[in-house]
Order: sequence, then C-alpha cells, then structure tokens
Amino acid sequence: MDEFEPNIIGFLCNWCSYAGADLAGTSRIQYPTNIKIIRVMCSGRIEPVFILESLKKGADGVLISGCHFGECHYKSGNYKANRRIKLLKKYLKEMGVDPNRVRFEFVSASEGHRFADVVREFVEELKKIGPISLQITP
Amino acid sequence: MVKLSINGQEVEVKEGQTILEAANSIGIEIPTLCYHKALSPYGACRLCVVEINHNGNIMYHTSCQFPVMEGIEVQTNTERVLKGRKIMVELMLARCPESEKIQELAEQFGVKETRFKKKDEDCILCGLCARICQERMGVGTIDFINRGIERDIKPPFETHSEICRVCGACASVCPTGARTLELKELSLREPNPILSEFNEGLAKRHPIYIPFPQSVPKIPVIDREKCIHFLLDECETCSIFCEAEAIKYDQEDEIIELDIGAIVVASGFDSFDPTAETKYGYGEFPNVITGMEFERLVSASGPTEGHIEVNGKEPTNIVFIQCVGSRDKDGNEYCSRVCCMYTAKQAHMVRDKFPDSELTIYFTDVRAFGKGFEEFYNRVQGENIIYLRRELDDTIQVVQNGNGVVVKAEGHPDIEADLVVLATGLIPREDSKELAQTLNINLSADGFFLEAHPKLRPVDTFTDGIFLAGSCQSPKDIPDTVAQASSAASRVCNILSQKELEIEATIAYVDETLCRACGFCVDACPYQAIELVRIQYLGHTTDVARVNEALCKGCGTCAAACLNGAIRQLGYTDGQILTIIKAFGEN
Amino acid sequence: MTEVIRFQILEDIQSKGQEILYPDKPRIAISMATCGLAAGAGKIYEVIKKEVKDQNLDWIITETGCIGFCQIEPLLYFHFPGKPKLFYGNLTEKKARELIKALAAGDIKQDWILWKIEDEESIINEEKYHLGKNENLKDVPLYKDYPFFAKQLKIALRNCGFIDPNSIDEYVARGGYSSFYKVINNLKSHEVIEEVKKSGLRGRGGAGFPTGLKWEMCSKEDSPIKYIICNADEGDPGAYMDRSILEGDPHSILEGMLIGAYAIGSNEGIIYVRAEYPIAIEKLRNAIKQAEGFGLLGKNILDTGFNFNIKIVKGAGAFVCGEETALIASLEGRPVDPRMRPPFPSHSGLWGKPTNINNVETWANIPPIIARGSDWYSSLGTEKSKGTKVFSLVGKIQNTGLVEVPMGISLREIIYDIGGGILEEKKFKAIQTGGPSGGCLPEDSINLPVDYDSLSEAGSIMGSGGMIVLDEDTCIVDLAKFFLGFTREESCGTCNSCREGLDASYDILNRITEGKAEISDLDLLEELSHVIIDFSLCGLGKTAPNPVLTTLRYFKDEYIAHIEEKKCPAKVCRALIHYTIIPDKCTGCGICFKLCPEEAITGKTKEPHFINSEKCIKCGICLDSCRFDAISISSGDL
Amino acid sequence: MRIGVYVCECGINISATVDVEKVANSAKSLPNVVISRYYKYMCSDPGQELIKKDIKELKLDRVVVASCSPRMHEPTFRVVLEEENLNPYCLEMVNIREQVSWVHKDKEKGTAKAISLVKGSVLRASLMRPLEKKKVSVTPNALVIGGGIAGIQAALDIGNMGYKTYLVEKTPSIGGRMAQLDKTFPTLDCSACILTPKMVDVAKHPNIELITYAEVTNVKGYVGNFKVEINKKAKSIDESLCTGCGDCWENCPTQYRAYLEPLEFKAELKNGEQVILDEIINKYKDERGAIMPILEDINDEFKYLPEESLKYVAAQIDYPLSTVYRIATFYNVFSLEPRGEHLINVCIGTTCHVRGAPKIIEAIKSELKIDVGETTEDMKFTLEPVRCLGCCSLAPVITIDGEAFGNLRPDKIAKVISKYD
Repeated sequence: MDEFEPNIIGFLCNWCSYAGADLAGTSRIQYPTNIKIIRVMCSGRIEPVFILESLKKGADGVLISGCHFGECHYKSGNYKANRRIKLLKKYLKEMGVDPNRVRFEFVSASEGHRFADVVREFVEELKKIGPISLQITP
Repeated sequence: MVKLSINGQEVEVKEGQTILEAANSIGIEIPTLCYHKALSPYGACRLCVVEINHNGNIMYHTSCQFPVMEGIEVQTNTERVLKGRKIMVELMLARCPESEKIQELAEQFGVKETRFKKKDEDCILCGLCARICQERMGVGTIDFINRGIERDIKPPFETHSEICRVCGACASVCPTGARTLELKELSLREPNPILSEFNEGLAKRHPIYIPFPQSVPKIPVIDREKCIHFLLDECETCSIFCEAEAIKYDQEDEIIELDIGAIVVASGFDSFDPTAETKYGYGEFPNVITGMEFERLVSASGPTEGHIEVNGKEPTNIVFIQCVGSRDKDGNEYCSRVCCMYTAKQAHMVRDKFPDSELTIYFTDVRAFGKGFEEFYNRVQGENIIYLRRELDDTIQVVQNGNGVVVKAEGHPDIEADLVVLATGLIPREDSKELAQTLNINLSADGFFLEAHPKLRPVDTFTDGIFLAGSCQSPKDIPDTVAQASSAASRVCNILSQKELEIEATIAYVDETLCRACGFCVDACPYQAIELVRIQYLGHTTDVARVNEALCKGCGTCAAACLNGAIRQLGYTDGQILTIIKAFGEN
Repeated sequence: MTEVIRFQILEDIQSKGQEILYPDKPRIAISMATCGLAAGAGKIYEVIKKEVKDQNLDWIITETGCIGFCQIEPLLYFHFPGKPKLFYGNLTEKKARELIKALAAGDIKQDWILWKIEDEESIINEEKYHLGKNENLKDVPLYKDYPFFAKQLKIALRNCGFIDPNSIDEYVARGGYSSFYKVINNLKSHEVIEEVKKSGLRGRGGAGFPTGLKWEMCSKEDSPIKYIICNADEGDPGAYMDRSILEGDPHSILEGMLIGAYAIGSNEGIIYVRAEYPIAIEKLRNAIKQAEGFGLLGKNILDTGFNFNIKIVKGAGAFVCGEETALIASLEGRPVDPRMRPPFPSHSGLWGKPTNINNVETWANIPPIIARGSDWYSSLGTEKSKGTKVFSLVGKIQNTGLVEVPMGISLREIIYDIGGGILEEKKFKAIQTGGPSGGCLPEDSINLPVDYDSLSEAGSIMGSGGMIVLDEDTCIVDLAKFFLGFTREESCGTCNSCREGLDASYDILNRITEGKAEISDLDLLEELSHVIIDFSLCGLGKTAPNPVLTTLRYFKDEYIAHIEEKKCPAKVCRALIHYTIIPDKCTGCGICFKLCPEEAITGKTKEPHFINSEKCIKCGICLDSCRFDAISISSGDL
Repeated sequence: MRIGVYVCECGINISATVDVEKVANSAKSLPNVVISRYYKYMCSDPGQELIKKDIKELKLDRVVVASCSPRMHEPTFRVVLEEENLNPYCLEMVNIREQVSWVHKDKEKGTAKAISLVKGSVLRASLMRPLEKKKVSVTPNALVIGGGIAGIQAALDIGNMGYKTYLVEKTPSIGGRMAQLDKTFPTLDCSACILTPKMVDVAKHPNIELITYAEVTNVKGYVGNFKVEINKKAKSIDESLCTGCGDCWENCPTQYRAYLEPLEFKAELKNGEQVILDEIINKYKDERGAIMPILEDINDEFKYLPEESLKYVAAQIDYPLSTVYRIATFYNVFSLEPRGEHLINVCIGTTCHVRGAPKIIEAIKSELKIDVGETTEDMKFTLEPVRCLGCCSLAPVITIDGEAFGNLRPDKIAKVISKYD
C-alpha cells in the first residue's frame, strides 16, 4: 500500500490567501497536490458546518486561510473566523477528532512562498496523524 | 474719537491711541527702535520724539507714549527733531560701535561715525527683551538692574536664572542681536530650537509658520504643541500684529463629510533616516548629511541661501555614497530608482560652485535608465567627478579625522573628506500603514501601497474606486510620478463619467419567512448594512432583518453567523459550498 | 499728655502753651537739628544737663530746631523770666560749662551774647509777646537787627529755633492749628482753594507751578479716594531747608496737609522723606502721634466727620525719586521709571487716583496764608513770584545757613548783607542756584532779583533753593563736570538721551579738564545739551544740561583756557596743575612726606623736600597740611 | 439544466502538467453536462466563439470553464455569457493553472486534482441562480489625498475634466517633496520654478477645493459612493480673513521649545533668618507697595540685602524676583554686598565737593586701602558716598555709623578712623 496521502480541503479568502495561492502559481512554487481550494469572498464566510462536513466527507485535514489581522478587505471577517475556529477546535477534541486536522492560517496576497510552505507542513503533519476514520452511526 | 493734525494732515482716531498709532494709520512713518506693537511702550530709545503744539506751547514727547489729544498739531520731522534723532543714533553708535544693526541704523540716519566716547557694549538697553519676557511670556526672567550709567539688563544676581524657559523670545526682539548670543548665559538648560521640517531640521521656524515662502495657500498654521499661548496661555503676539484679525485661538478641528465618487492616493514618501546605520556616522559627525539635507543646503531659498559650509568652512573634497538604505538584503531590498541620478545632479551642482574641489562617488550600479539620463551621466563623469565602484556588501566606514572625516571603503584607498553626502533612498511614509487601514487598501511587502496588478492595473488598488499615484506606490522620479498621476486621474474620470455603476451581485439576501430577528447577522456585519425592521406579515407584525443593498459589500460573514440559514450570500450559498465539499471529499 | 482739644477751647490751649513756652523759671533751649548735632550740640546738651543738676538749679532744659544760622552752631538761648532771650553760639563743652556756672551766678557773659530778643512775635497772629528788657544790654543787637536775620522774613521757618519740635503745645502756643480751625470752621473747600490761588503761592520744589491751580485741578476730579503727598525727598545737594522745617517745626507740615486735604477732599496723606534724614523722620512720627492724640488726625477729626491720616514713607536714596511720577512709582513698590505726563498726577497719580504732590516748604506756607489772608501774602515778593523763599546759603560763604527772604531781593544782598561775603576774603566768582538742574550765574548778574522768572531768564532755575557761593578757587569746568557726574549717576537710566547723553557730556567735560579736548567740543557739548533737554522725558533729564549751558554762556573763557592753553585758572583740574615745594619756605618738617598717599615726596628731615611730578597724583593733601605755605600749585605754564 | 464544460490548455501552461483531454472526458459523465471540450486558448476570440456557439446551439444555461485564476479572466468570460444574453453569474471557473498545473509537476496527480476540481464546480454550477448586478449612482466628486506633485497633477487633470475635486494635504501647504528640491535631473530645471505655477493653478482652479493641514480619518461606502470623513486640523487662522501678509510669523517671538514644567527659585535661608524675615514681611503684608518698606527693614536688620532673603521675599509677596532685584539695585541705601562693622558715609554734595570732599576721599582710600563702595578685608569699615547730609556749614563732612565729623582735613582722617579701630 503506497504511503498515506492526506486529502485536504482548503477554504481561501479571495482578497488575500487566494491571491497568495495565485502568486505561488505565477512564481512556479511547487507544493503537494493534496489540497483542493474553495474560493470564498472572506474567511468570515466559513461556517463550522463547512469544516465538519469536509471532515465527514473524507477530508483528512481542513485548511482555512484569511488575511492578516487588520488587512481584511471587509475589515473584521478574519477576526470572526478566528473565534469560530478556536471554538470548533475545542469541540473537535470532545468528538475525538485531532484538532490539528483543522488549521487556520493568515496568508497575504504577497506571501506566495509562505502558502506553499503551509501546505507542505500541513501535509507532513497529517501524514503523522494519519487518515481520518469517522464512524458515522447511521 | 479725537481729531488732531500730523504734519498738516487731519486725522481722527479713537481715544487712548498714541500719536505713533495715529501717524501710522495715515501712512506717516516715525522711526522707532524700542517700540514693539505687542508690548507696552517704554520710551527708551527716544527715536520717536516729535514736536507737539498743544494750544500754543511746544512740547517734545515720545510719540509711542503720548496719547492723542483733541486739537494738537504734531510735526514728526522738524529740523530740530531730525537733528535730535541723529544725536540719539550717534549716542547709540557710541554705546554699541561693533553692532551691525546699529551701524545700519546709523547709515539710515546719515550718521557716519560718532563724535562721542566709544564703549564696547552690545546691548542698547531698549528693554524689549525684559518686556517681552514679562508681558508676553509671563515669566520675567530678566529685567533692568542698577540705574544711571550702570544700567544693564541681567537675570537676578547676574547669574543663570532658575525660571528661564529658554523660549528665545528675548533673542527674537533684540535689535542689536546681543541677546541672541547670551541665551546660554541666561539659563543652564539647553535651548532646543523648533526645527523646520521643510528645511530638514537645518533651520529654525516659529510655532506660527508657513513651510516655505511660496506656500500655497499662503496661510500660516499655529503648531499648538509648540506655541506658548496654547502651552502656557501667554503671548498672543501674533493676534496683536494681525491687522485682518484672522487669528482665532479658539478655532477647533473641523470634521468634514464628503461624498466622493473616486479617490486618488498620492501621499508620497519619506527619505531614509541613516542614523541606524552607524557605519556612516550620520548624526555623529556634522560632516555627514543626507541627500535631502544637501538639497536644502544648495537651494537658494534654503537655510544658507545656497551657500555650502561645514564647520564654518567651504568643503574642498566631497564624497557621495550611493544606495544608502536601498538594495539592502536585510533592509529595504528594493532600488529607490532616483538616487543615482540625483547624486549625479548634486555632484554637478558642487562642481559648479567649487570648480577645483575633489568629488568622489561610491556607486554600485549607476541606474541612468530614463530619457536623457545616460547623456547626463556621461556629462557628469566628464566633469572630473571620480566614480568608484564597490559591491553592496563591501564594508564602508566613515571615521573622524580632525574636524573632517575619512571614508574607508573596502578595496579602495581611504579618502579624506570634509563633506559626505549619503544618497538616502525613498521609504514608505510613517503613516502609510494607518492610511491603508482607513482606505482599506493593502500594503506590499516593501511597505508601499499594493497596486491591483503590477503590469495591467498599476494605478488601481484591490478596492474599486481607489487609485494610486506617485512614490506612495513605489519609489519613482518626477516624470513617472506625473505620468502615474495623469493615469490615475483618467481612471477616476472613467468612474465619474458614468451615471451609474454596477456593483457586485453576490450580496446578502434575507428569506423573511425563516428570519426570527435574533440580530446575530446585524452584529456580524462590518458595514452596519443589516438592521431589524418591523413588518406586517400575514396579518401580524413581526421583526425581520433587512439588508441595505447599497452598503452590503458581499463578504458573507452574516451568512456564516445565521443559525438557520435565513440570510444567505448570493453566489456562495451554503448549498453550493456543501456540494463542492462533497465532491472534494471523495478521493 | 493734655486732654483732647475740644473744638471750642483752642484759646486756653494757646495760653497754656505759652506758659510752657515762657515758663516762670529760667529756660535753656539748645538747637539740636542735624547741623547742630553735627557741630557737637549733643555733647553740649549733656554737659549743661549735668551742670544744672549738679548745681540743682530749677531750670528747664529743652531742645529746639535750627534757627537758620548753622555757621555759629552749636547754639543755645537762655531766657530768664521777665528778661530778653539771650543767644550764645560757637559753644564748646568747656565754654558751655563755664556759661552755666556764670548764669547760675547771675553773670550773663555779655561779650558772648550774639543777639537778644525782647519781643517775640508770631507771623500767624501778629501778636507780640513781651519777654522783658535789660538796660545794660544796649550794645547787644536785637535779633531783628542782627545782620544775618535783618533782611529775612520767616514764614516757612517761623517756628524753627523758637519752639521745641517735640511739643505740640508750643506749636499751638505760636498760633499753630488756628488756620486749620478757621478752615474747618467756616471755610468751604473751594474758598480755601480761592485763598491759595489769590495768594500767588507757587511750588517751592523747583518748578514753581501755581499751588492754587494744582489744588484746583485735583479737587475737580470726582473720585472717592484722593491722595495728598508731601515730597520731602530733597535730592538737591546743598539744599537742606526741608530738613530744617521737618526737624524744627513738623506740625506746620501736618497742618498744611490737613488744610490741603480738606480743600481737595482727600483723607489719605503720605510724607515721602529722604533716607538720609533719620532725625526728621523721628520728629515727624512723634508729631503725628501727638496730633492723633489731640484728635487732629485720624477718624472724625474734631467731631466734624472729616477723617485724614498721614503715613510716613522712607525714601531709599535715589535723587530721581524727587520727580513726581518717579516718587509715585516708588510708593507703589514699582521699579522707578518716571512716566509720561499727561496724564498728570492730579488726574491719575498714586494707585491711579487723583494725587496732589507739594514740596515741604510749600505746605509750610499754607497755614500763614490762611491765617493772615491771601492779600497779606500777595503783598510780599514780586509781581509774578509771591511770598518768601528759603535759600540754603552754602559754599565759600562766610555765614553758611538757611535764609528766608521775600522774593525779589537781589543776589548781592543775600551774599554780602546776609551771607557776610566770601570766605577768607577770596574773590567772588559765581553763584550756583537750583542744584544739578540749575546753573551758575557770574559776578555781573549779582544784582539780579531772585525770583522764578528772572533766574530762568538768566539760564538757571530757582530749584529747591540751594545757593552755592563759589570763589576764585573753584574751577567752573570741574563744577560742571561734578554736576554731570551727579546726574549721570542719578538718572534712572531709561532714556537713551539722558543716560547716554549725560555720560557723553561728562566725558567731554572730563577731556576738557584733562586738556585733551578741542574747541569744536564746545559746540558739540552745546548741541548735545539742547538735544538732551528736548528728548528726555522727566525733569532730571530736561534740566541736567543747565549747569553746562550756563557755564558755557557765562564762563566760556575758562573753557577755552582749559582747551587752548591747557590751563586751569582755578588750579583745580589735576591734569593741568602740578605741585612744587618752594625750597626756601620749606622747613623740612616732613608732614607732607608722611601724608602723601603716593610717596611722591622725598627729602631728609629739616631739609627742603621735593615733589616727584611723575608720581604725584595731585590730590592736594600736602598743600592742605603744610603749615608753612611752602607748597605752590601752578597751571598752564609747563 | 444544461451545463457546458470547457477545459483550456493555455498554450502549454496547463496541458504540460494536466491531461486536459482526460479532464474534459471525465466531465462528460457528470450530471447535466451536455458538452465538455478542451481548447488551446479558451480566453482567445476563437475560444470565446466556441462557448457562444455552444450556448446558442445547445441552449446551455450554465458554463464551467477550467482555466486560469478567476481573478484573471472571470470578467472576460462573463462578458461572453452576457453577449449571448445568458446571466453572467451562470459562469463557474475552475483554477487549474495557478493552483494546479503551475504548482504540481506530477501530471497524473495534477490531472486527478483537476478532475476533482471540475467535478466540484459542475455540481455547484447546477445550484447557481442567475443574479442581477445592482446599479448604484455615482457621486461626480473626486478626492485626492496628498498635495505633492502627484496629487497636484491628478487634481488638475480631474478638475480640468469638470469634476469637483477635493485635494487634502496633511502639511499646511501643497508642494510636497518636490518643493524641497533645488534643481531636478536631468534637465537641471529649478524645481520651484516648474512647481509653483502648478500649485497656483490648483489654488485658483474653480473645480478644486484645497483642504490643507487635514487628514482623512474615515472612509466608508464603496466606489461611486464613498463617505469620506476628513479631520481638518484647526489652523487657529480664519482662512477667509487671512491675507498672507506675514506680520504674524515674522513677529512671532519664539523659535525654541519652551521648558514647561513649573519653574521656581528656592531660597536657602540660614537658621534664624526666616523668623526675622517673616516678622518683617508680616508687618507690611496687606499694605500695597510693601516691597519698599520690607527691603528697608531687611537692609537695616542685616546691614545689607542677602541674596537668599530677596528670593524669600519675592516668593512670599508673589513679586517677580527680577523686579525685586531691579528695585534692590536701584537705590543707594541698599547694598547687595555685606557691609563692614562701621559704615563711613562721605558727603559728596556740591558744598562738600567745592570745600575739599575729593581730598577727604583720597585720604580715606589710602588709609583703609579700599576704594569707594568697598569694604575692608577685615570687614571693619565700608566706605560709601552719600548725597548731601544737610550740614553744609561743616563741609566737608563724613559720618561714621551716623555720627558726623565736620570741617575735616585729610590729615585728621587717620585720627577719626582710629577711634573706631
């Protein structure tokens, strides 16, 4: 069985992180293919439901990335996301899911390199944690 | 009102005014020295004595003090008065023979030299300094002492005063300039001058000032952190001098609300402060100055009217060092684009002023990329200006050498110099971070404002309707700045010319049947675009959330906050995202 | 202390006062004013007191002010009831003891008596008080015939030397406070002012402004608070008549001010006394306490509802404080800068309130004017200068003293008839009047009548009355330099014209006295002086050049001698004189050798000495101390 | 629901590391997908024509384009839909260039990722609803922040186009950095000469309102409808009245930052002195002009005016120390130096002068080896001149501690002084 390849779903905010990911692209910075990116207008749009749904639907890890504090295009979306994800992580622990599977990062439009590093790191970390296996009682 | 005649001219003035004020009001000049419009008249210099005929008896009094009286006839320059004034000036010249100002005064009155015994005083005892200190500054550090020929003006016990605020008011009104040198004698406290920002701190300025003579609008401002009136509730000299009564101390900050269609940000740059780079010795040696300071020194309207002097001597060998604060791997990595050319220009200016001086320029790569730049660079090289190349990471050190300095550059012989000009680069303005937050635009890594796209939208920002021009976007010279400004202008007109604008459709939408007015979305909205309203629904009144479509920017935070999905972000509904999640879940 | 004088019982107080003045026991009064004390009257008083006690004589010993003739002090008078008053002068302790012994024994030492008084009269109520006659004192001159007093008419000095200044009773005895009674009883304030105006009295401080007019201006101001000030700063050197009145007859000032206050409507008075007059201050304080005790000062004076109190303020040694606005500045505790006039003090003076300032002598003249009426007063003096003026006749004069003469008297009469001519028969050269603001008048103007206008026409001013007689040994240029030296130090230093102008004039005069000047300097001096007068603010600056201008006008030749011939005719200017010892007169006694501060004199005892002219600083100590006239001064012939 | 899927090769940018054909084919089997193609350059005209043709012929109501980043060409393809009057919001873009082909070398994994991305977008496309772009009014005013050459040029251009422009400058005057320059490269024009005319144009321009010494503090709203809040700092000058004559800044007396903390002088009195001084001060406390009697009493008490006592008095009666010192140095009676035990006053009035006072002074000076106004080493004698003591009959006169000695001659001086030794 070849090595475990974690499946990551990434929610990137359009103005900073998505632009950062694009910059990584234009700069040809390579990073693993495990992540599939969903574009949302602001990290504040991401509901805990999306994260839980992602884990349920087989994502081994969920990456949420927004603008740095003070740089959000809509002023305070990233603060709201930060609060929701912190609460969610506590809750995940209760449900027996390793909170490290959910990661909240700040990547600005000019941090192409950093985005790639975050993805690479997250993949390595998930490899250590291993695949997610949620027994969903019907 | 009081009617009187001065030199035969009828004049009517308010009671309580003095003859001098009445004369000035009809354009008759009377010489004065110890008179100061903002101080009580003192009558020390006697220059303003005039002849007063008060129904028959002739009197001679100082016009700065004598109150106007009904029907008096005043003659301001009879032969006897003029002769007397000449003697007054001759006496002053005898008292202060070395004072330039008194020599000028003497010339004005046709007094060649004095027939009286010359003393070597530098103070004419006009009392202006004592009076301004007491009456305007409310301190009273110095005052007259003794009487008769022993008369002098000194702080108590003729030693340093403990209450002198070192505000320099006495120095500013001293007609002979005597008091200017004595500030140190008045107090042990260090005088700290108010440095003119426009002149890069090379000259002093008043708390009420215009930055430079050609300022537009030519209206001064009062710097309230430095003005004695605001700090100590004293002085008010400026309002006394202002004929137009335009000075309003109680004026308050005014908040102006503007409806604006589009914005151009042209906030410019700051020049790099090399103090931190101790190797250059800036701030330590007076011989080391920045490019901008050099510009002020060589400028005709500058503090030294274009005359370049270091430690009181014209410099003979000058060294320019390029790339100070630019192209620095662990600092500002970008190139400031203008330093190579302005250094060449400055070197050329020095060659003009001091034809036989030695000029050396330490460069790395001369970037003469613009139109006419290369030609200018060649011309400058032809003017016996030595260009020495050094690598950016080669060491360079400026060390003291008597009252000159020595520039030690790796790979080059030491060069003695009495002036070192650092070609300081351009850095983002200190307040650019704050402005970016206010305007909600982004900063690039180097701290300048981030353009939407370096090639395709160089003057746009990510926020529609806000455009960039000039060095606030990145260092550039004047031609590029002007070009960018015009392009930003056209981008603005592009918007303003349209009657209407389309805005993003992906805004929030409320399904009023589901909304139970919990208000979570109202708090979540960063733009206060949602409010709870009372509506009639199926016969009964209820509260629901309502979105102000003009204000909603479509960030979707409200949708995430809503518990039962009553409010949705069009284009990014929960359903749509969940379907993508499902697709991405299966591997 | 006698009980408070009730309004109606003035007369018996007066008679009681006379009992004290003319007791039924022998009475000795020693004149103990400053000039007397300086001459040794204090010790004389102690000697006499001891002598009288030793001989347990029942005599009354009191003190009195200075009668005016300072030359012959210490002076005393002895009055045996029923006998004339006998005046003895130039006393020493020894002579005083001897005199008491003689008087006790009935011997009145006739040859010692200077003059006698048989009938004493008071200017206030014209009554004469017969003291007594003594047949065998025929050849002793009467007081009123004595040369020094003959031509005098004492109004301001009426009581000086006649009463004990510490006793209010003696003052009342000679008609004191009767004028005030008259005023407060039946004269309205404007009537009092009319009287003073009609009397023609002019300010005795120096400017000569009509006093009545000044009072009227101040009374017209309607302000609840007004001030009455007595200017006793008397800065003119050589003038001390105010001191004599303050020390000899303090109550005359208080009465004058009371009348003035009533007329002008003020209830606060201030006497600004010069720091150099401690005795005057003591006498005034005592007089005020007594007057308050008698209900004549303070609240509800004599139950008439009029309140007036007087405060004494001590000066601190500044000539310029004699000028009205400077005086006010000093009183207000402000730095002394004379102020522009207008506004005149009568409109806005002390603390901005209407203030009336008069000189001591002016106040002293008020009670007599009220008592004797303005017609009597205006009959004295000349057409424009009414009444009498007190002059302090000093300098190189035989009889130094205070002289009160009717205006219009000639200088000659004052100098020769009253003054007894020039000291040590030297030749009269000039007379200086008006102090540092006055001028020097030469011999040929000696017949000038002495009054305000003729003195100012001659270029000098009346001033406070100082009259310094100068003989041939006084160098006029040196005197001008002295006056400029005085005013340049006393100027308050504000005006450039006065401070620098006087200093420059002083320097030119100094160069003239050192023989380093040119003729053109004289024109410069004159031009500068006129400009100083025009351009200065206060009286000091406007009159300080007068000494220069008058000396240039009358003694130009002396200036020229200094400049061209490098000669000082009066042999005073040190740079132009040199001392030599006349060998055959010099006995070699060595006194000059010992005293010479610069050891410029050499020579063995008993042999003629020699002065080394390089070292000699020409201080003149040798000349003064040589008893053999062996030292001669020469000038200009070197 | 009829969805068209279009996969772009972007030259070789995508096709190099993603098997576009495989991706296109994978989409065919997705629900509602009626057509799925791949083409070299979807954003080129032929590429766009391809889509238009399909929309028209196949009556597509959703279009999914897998190509570069939506931030790049979303507007382009939306126009394509609009031209076929299909609602532009029925477009869904899949970023398989910046986020797939350019960042993953492994073609197989890249293709798999692309397929999954396309699948997600297709499923999403079916749920998308047509949306109408809102129309918003435009306020025809412009705001230029910063009055340097950039701001000036922009304001002039906009103003000349007839729009109302507000130029906000933080410092009191426009001109910015360029005003500081002397000459400009490479033409060596004098910077002020070319800048000042433009500054004047701005000031005079009918459409430009100049707001100097002001900062933008808050910006709300969005393009066309910005609500800008400007804090115009108080200049303390009424701009409508000011004529720029310069009388105020030329006569302003200060060019230094004054020290602000409360400054006073402290008097260090020796023990016992304070009691005496308090007693003197309280005597005249409520009188006006009390300074003179107080100084006189201190002068009598200590024989001179000690420096610290003057400071103490000045503080107690709230008089400026400089005024107290001025009064103390004005009068002869007051001395600031300690006086000797015995005070010798020599009268230098006129009478004494003409009758020999200078010689007397000379004699005393040589006797005591001090000059006028000085005190002997052993603090025994102080020699001070005085103006006319009023006993001219005894001229020349001196007083020692108030006691007078008249008719003096130089040789008598030694004897007189010895009495006090």
